Amino acid sequence: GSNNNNESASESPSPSESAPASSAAASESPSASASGNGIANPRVAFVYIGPPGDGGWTYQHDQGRLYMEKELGIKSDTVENVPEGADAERIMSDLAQNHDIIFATSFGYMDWTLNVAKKFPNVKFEHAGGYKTNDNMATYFGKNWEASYLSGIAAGKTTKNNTLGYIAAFPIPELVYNINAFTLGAQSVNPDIKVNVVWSNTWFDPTAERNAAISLLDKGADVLLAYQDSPAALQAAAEKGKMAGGNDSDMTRYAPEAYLTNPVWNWGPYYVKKVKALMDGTWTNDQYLGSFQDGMVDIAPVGVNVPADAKTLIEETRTKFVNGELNVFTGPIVDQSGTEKVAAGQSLTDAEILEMNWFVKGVEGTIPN
Amino acid sequence: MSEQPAAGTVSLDKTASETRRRLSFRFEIDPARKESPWWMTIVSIVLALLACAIFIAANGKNPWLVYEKMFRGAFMSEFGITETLVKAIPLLLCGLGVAIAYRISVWNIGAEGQFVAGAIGATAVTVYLPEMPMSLTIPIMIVFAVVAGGIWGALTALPKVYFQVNELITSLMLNYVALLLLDYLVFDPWKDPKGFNFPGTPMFTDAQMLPVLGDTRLHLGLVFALVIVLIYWFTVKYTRWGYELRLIGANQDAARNAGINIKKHILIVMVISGAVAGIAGMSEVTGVTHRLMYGISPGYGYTAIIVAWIAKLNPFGLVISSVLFGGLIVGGYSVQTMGLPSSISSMIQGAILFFLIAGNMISKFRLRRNG
Amino acid sequence: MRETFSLEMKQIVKQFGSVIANDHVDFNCKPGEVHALLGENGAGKSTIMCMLSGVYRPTSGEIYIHGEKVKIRSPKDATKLGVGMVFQNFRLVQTLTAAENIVLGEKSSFWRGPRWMKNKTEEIDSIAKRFGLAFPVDRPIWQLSVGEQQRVEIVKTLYRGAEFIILDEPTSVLTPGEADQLFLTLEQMKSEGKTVILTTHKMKEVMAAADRISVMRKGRMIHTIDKSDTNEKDLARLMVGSDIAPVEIQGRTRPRGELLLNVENLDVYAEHGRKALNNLNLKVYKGEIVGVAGVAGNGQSELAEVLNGLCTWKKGKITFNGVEIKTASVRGAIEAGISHVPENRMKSGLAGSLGVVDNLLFKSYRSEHRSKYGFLKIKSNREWSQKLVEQFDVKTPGIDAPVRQLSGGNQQKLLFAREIDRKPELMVAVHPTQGLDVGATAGVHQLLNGLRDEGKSVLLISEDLEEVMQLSDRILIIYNGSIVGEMRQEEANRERIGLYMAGIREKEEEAV
Amino acid sequence: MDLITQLLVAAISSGTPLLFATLGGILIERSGVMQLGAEGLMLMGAVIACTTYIHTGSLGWTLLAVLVVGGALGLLHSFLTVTLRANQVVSGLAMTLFGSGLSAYLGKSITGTPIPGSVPKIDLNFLDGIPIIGDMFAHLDILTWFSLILVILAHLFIHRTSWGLHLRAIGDNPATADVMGIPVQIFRYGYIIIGSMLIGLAGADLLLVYSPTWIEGMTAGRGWIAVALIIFARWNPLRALFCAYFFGAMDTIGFKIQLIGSAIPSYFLKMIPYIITILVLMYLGWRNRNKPSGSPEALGAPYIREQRF
Ligand SMILES: Nc1ncnc2c1ncn2[C@@H]1O[C@H](COP(=O)(O)OP(=O)(O)OP(=O)(O)O)[C@@H](O)[C@H]1O
Ligand SMILES: Nc1ncnc2c1ncn2[C@@H]1O[C@H](COP(=O)(O)OP(=O)(O)OP(=O)(O)O)[C@@H](O)[C@H]1O
Ligand SMILES: [Mg+2]
Ligand SMILES: [Mg+2]
Repeated sequence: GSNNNNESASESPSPSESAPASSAAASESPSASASGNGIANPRVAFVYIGPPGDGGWTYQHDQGRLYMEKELGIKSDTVENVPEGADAERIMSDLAQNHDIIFATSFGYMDWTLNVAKKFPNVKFEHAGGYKTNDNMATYFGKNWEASYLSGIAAGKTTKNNTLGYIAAFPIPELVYNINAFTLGAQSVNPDIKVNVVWSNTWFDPTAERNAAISLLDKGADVLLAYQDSPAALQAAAEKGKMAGGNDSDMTRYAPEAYLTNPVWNWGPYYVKKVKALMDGTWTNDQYLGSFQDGMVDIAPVGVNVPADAKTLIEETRTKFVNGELNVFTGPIVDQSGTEKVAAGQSLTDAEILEMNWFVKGVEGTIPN
Repeated sequence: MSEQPAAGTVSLDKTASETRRRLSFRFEIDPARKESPWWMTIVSIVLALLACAIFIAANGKNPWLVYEKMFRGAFMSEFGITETLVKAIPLLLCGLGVAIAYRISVWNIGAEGQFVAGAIGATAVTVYLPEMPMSLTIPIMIVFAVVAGGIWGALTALPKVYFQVNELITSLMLNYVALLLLDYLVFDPWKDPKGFNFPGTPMFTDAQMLPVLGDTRLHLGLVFALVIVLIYWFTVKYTRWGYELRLIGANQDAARNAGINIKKHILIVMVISGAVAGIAGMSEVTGVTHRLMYGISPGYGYTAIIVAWIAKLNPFGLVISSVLFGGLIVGGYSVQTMGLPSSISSMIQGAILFFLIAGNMISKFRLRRNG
Repeated sequence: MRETFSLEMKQIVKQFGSVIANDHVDFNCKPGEVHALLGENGAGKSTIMCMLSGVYRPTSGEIYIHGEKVKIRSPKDATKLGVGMVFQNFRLVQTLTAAENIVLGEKSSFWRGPRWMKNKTEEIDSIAKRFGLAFPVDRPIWQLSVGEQQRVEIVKTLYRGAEFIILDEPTSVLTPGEADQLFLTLEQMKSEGKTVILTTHKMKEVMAAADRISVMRKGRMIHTIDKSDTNEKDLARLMVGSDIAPVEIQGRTRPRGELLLNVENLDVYAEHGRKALNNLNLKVYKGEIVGVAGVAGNGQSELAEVLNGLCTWKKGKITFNGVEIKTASVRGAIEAGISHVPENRMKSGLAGSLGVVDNLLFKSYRSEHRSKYGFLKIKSNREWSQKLVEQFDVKTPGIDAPVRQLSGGNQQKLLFAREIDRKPELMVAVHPTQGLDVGATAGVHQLLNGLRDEGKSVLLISEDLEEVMQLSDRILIIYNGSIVGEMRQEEANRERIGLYMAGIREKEEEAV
Repeated sequence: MDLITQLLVAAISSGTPLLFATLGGILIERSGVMQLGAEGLMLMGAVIACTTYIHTGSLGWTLLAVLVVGGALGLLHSFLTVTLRANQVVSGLAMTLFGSGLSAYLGKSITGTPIPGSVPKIDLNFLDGIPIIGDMFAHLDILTWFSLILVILAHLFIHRTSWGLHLRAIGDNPATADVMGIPVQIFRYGYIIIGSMLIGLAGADLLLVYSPTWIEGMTAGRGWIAVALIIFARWNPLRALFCAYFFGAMDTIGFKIQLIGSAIPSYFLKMIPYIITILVLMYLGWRNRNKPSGSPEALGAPYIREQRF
């Protein structure tokens, strides 16, 4: 089912005011690459890491794509199950020969996309989640840590024993800042909260995810969040009468009673914007970072068994995010060892967040290396 | 004690068998025919494509157009051909690796792990000996890959030779061990410090990459593969050692009587088998991915078994079958833009295999009237 | 006329590919008789019996049992019709116990708890006792001796209530004494109304046990006759064909030379830890043929293997040509000049799928004539092969033809060509004439004799007592892994050898 | 629950799909035919279970459909390997390839759709108080109970019945079985089909009990593990139970150790079962060097009645 029911996203996304997440980025000049005249009927392609029916990451991208097709009245092509390896480079090269813009929807495509972009200067490339750009290659992502923070509030209000569990795919910054945001959110309503983290080292092995979930429940966690696409953790929690959230999309349908909430993506407006820009001849290679403000980042409907006061608190906090009044990583924040990482009154920049590699106090777990 | 049938019960439905007699036929293996004719392969492939056409048509697509697009995508442009060849290189190398083991009836299904081991070996050079010119780096990488792959092969052979452990299971288990070792390395010690924790080593430097042809991705690995094809062919045909392998493959007992140390040969062959698959891993990291990363092999080692079997272990046949499978993979992706799921490609591969197996065997049978 | 036959096979043809193994064979049995089917190796005896037991299907022909035409499509049909067969190479599941093997085909009683098994074991035991065939009922087959295995096979047919019991070459694994015991068992079977068919190529047995005799030659049925109407000589003529006179073997042309091979106190353990050779002593001098007689499974295979470096020994000393051999090495044996004609040529002597050239190269490919710097000398090897093929008169479609396509006799010739061309000091020949016709047998005998005349030595290991007695200068008898008797050709006779083979003589001598 | 109990519970739940597949594989390989296609068969079982359950809403029909499809694929494997005498390794690989492709194709429309119910549980409330037993057995689902019963049935079948004797004979020495009137080819067909049904059921169990949504490639290599377990368990159903549960427990032990805060990287923990398997087989090979190995002697060799041997 569609879960774009939180239609808070304004129809016309706000102009890109998010800070470019430039870090070690290859090209510094986000100059509007002058394609000059637009393309009336752009040929659009999407490269997916999984099948569109995965119910998570790729599903949300595909929803965005369909939204874009509907809005602009054009057709687009997809290639699914493209591994984040050399195959990606071939497939994008193949697509580049007869497409005008290619959306590469996984972080691991970064280097391959860059290679292909260099070979096909007339084709535009959009890479999700990365940090390398080129004249014809833009990146886009969203501040989903804000949604994680809200999920943390829900979890913090729901837990009965102050023990939360987090199933994380891989020890990459995306997971680290989301875990931290989730923890900070939970601690904001309940300072004693501990968050146990396990790494599943997989994006798509439901059995492993289930085992990870059960291990956390056995350890005593009563509310879980699984930053993975499959509903396995939610289903496991439901069986044990505990609560859980997932990632990427609304997972209510798998276990309505046990569902917490979780961050969701809403890519449609961005896709419309960029394809339209290509049609108008105004496409730029910026490093776009969406948020609650433009609706790219959102949170799924809060589950029925989450306390009512949590719902109102989440709604209030959400409004603060929409208005840009709140930064999740505002000091004082100390890491696991108690060292102060963010001084009181200070906030991390987006760039700093995007390469975070330490856990805040309250997280029980280690980041390998 | 005896449930012996009474004399009256002996007639086995006489009348029934009388009437059936005129109609009854049976299949028999024809001892004179040991190899299936070459055209059987083509017939089988065509039949497999026809069978898959049903699924494609069920998807609302014109199978003919799909196959045409597949073929075009894989073979009808410079890009397609070079990409097909890029895919064929690891398949061919791994296929050569397993073929040499199958020649002496050692069922090595561990090419996947040996491939990974080779890739790890080659990458170790970039980690521990980073600053060297290409003329040194590449040969050292080959040596490391050969050693790593060879060790993986030996780990399969040693339990077999000294403890009678079935090589199928050892090589399979070692695949998992190699993949986990790879995960450990790319997630932990060898991770690119600037890579945002992405599971992969840093990009190789230019000196650590294999040269490519023009602006395609076709790399020097092709030459490695073809050289090994020639060596393999020449060795089996013209050398004393090749003769020994032929003997072991044809009849182990007889080979033992001819003074050939079978255990030693199994060990050597498995080391070579692993080493060749290791070179495949090396050529993939240095020629294509240019870094060691999570999920480096999309199952080349397993597909290679099929490639080797289709080629009947013949080195030149292997060239053809690896290009065929490379084309199937490349073409399989290119038909996705017609709205077909990616699974079509592996279905077609599986179906081709089923039909090849059946065709290969059926042509050895002949119809006989029952006497 | 038909009514008097309980079993009739009419105009049976069986073709294997291009080989016609049975060519319009007629065969019949009377109720309650012991019927011997006599023929040389490869005459087609096993083939026709396999068609009776449903293992093969006839290409054409008809079978009648008790006057009714029957179709035997499978062993199951045969069992229903009361046909039971003891195969030349036993059909037993090694991992199951004797009792389990015997009840294997039984349909009754799905559940087989310990109680059921116990009842059956007792039943089997009583049958075995009744026919004088004792064996350990609840041990797995792989722990039984060959003789015991055969008893299991016979009890199996009896247990299954067979009316027609086929024994395919039953005596090749038995001592003369055990064979006599078997013939008593046959009498017992006969008295219980069973029909026994016995295939063999040994005249003596036929005369001892059979009531009627059928003779086959080269796939055809030559004659069926009552025992009382014939004698050994006639049978022999029928079996080999009257046109072929028995070959005369010339005696030695020069005296034997010095000691070539000396084996002292040798102990060898075979697979599963069985002691196969037990304190074995053996001497072979230059220029003599030494025959080793014995019942199969008494260590002959291991003896041949040890001498050819195929298996190691625990204890003892082997000296060859004055040099002590320290370790088992096939290559060492080859280089020292020991040739080997293994017992089963297609299993361990030749590689069926390879061509003639490759098969000829087996032992010499390492020599500098055949290869250099690790490369084969393809061209000169082919010329050499061509020469050998002509010299030994091997009939082959070409020197690249897979040797699988050669006839048995020509395969053996090829093997001899390979082994003799190396000018060996010692040839270890195991059953060298098995499966060969009279002409080919004579050829092999001549080759062996020729070797001796050149001053080389032959160790002839054979179960064919006639062959051993005919060819050998000296005969050794192997029993239970040791040489228990020795005699010169002149002093050899069947009865003495038989006693040694049964291990009886040894005890007698000890007692003296 | 202490750690050991937790592990035992996890062993049962993640070992059960492996157990089904291993039992199926044991039946097939005991009859002398190799089955390397378990991964494909499990995937097919899972996707058929999901589709049927979603479309019919009936667990009975679902299981029936899984058995039918598993059996049909078994029929294909037996036709190729028994009748056509094709190479069993290659036929198995083809099954894996085809099964994963076809399952992905069939599952496209239902990916991510939750199944409409769950497998009923048998609540043995009187066990609740008992420490370890209660945790392990008080609330198991019917498929898990079925797998446990199946272990016992398979064990008794193989070692205590006439058919089991036939099965052992077929796998060890088909020529002998044949002359004893056992229809070797028909039985091989039968066991391959039944075994494939069980492997299909393994996939269904994985989906219905363990991870109730279809996702492409959801077995993630468990079919291959089952192939290894057949040998690890040395073709014995009782040992299969322990081996499957051992692997099941190893599936979770990595997470447990992470949560204890151990420094051992989880990758090395995950290697343990594979390495132990090889070591155990080496030990057994050494211990049984003077005995028949226990593997079906005719494994991998097609049987042809009229062939000389
Ligand atoms: N299964 C088979 N396939 C092909 N050829 C066969 C087969 N069985 C027997 N033959 C051939 O049929 C002929 C007769 O063989 P058969 O085994 O019946 O001889 P035999 O009289 O029993 O000899 P022996 O005394 O050696 O047992 C031989 O030439 C043999 O090569
Ligand atoms: N497996 C086979 N494949 C092809 N041809 C065969 C095969 N076996 C036998 N032949 C052919 O059949 C012929 C007869 O073979 P067979 O072994 O029965 O000969 P034979 O009459 O017993 O001769 P010999 O007296 O030399 O043993 C051979 O010359 C050969 O050409
Ligand atoms: Mg015979
Ligand atoms: Mg012959």
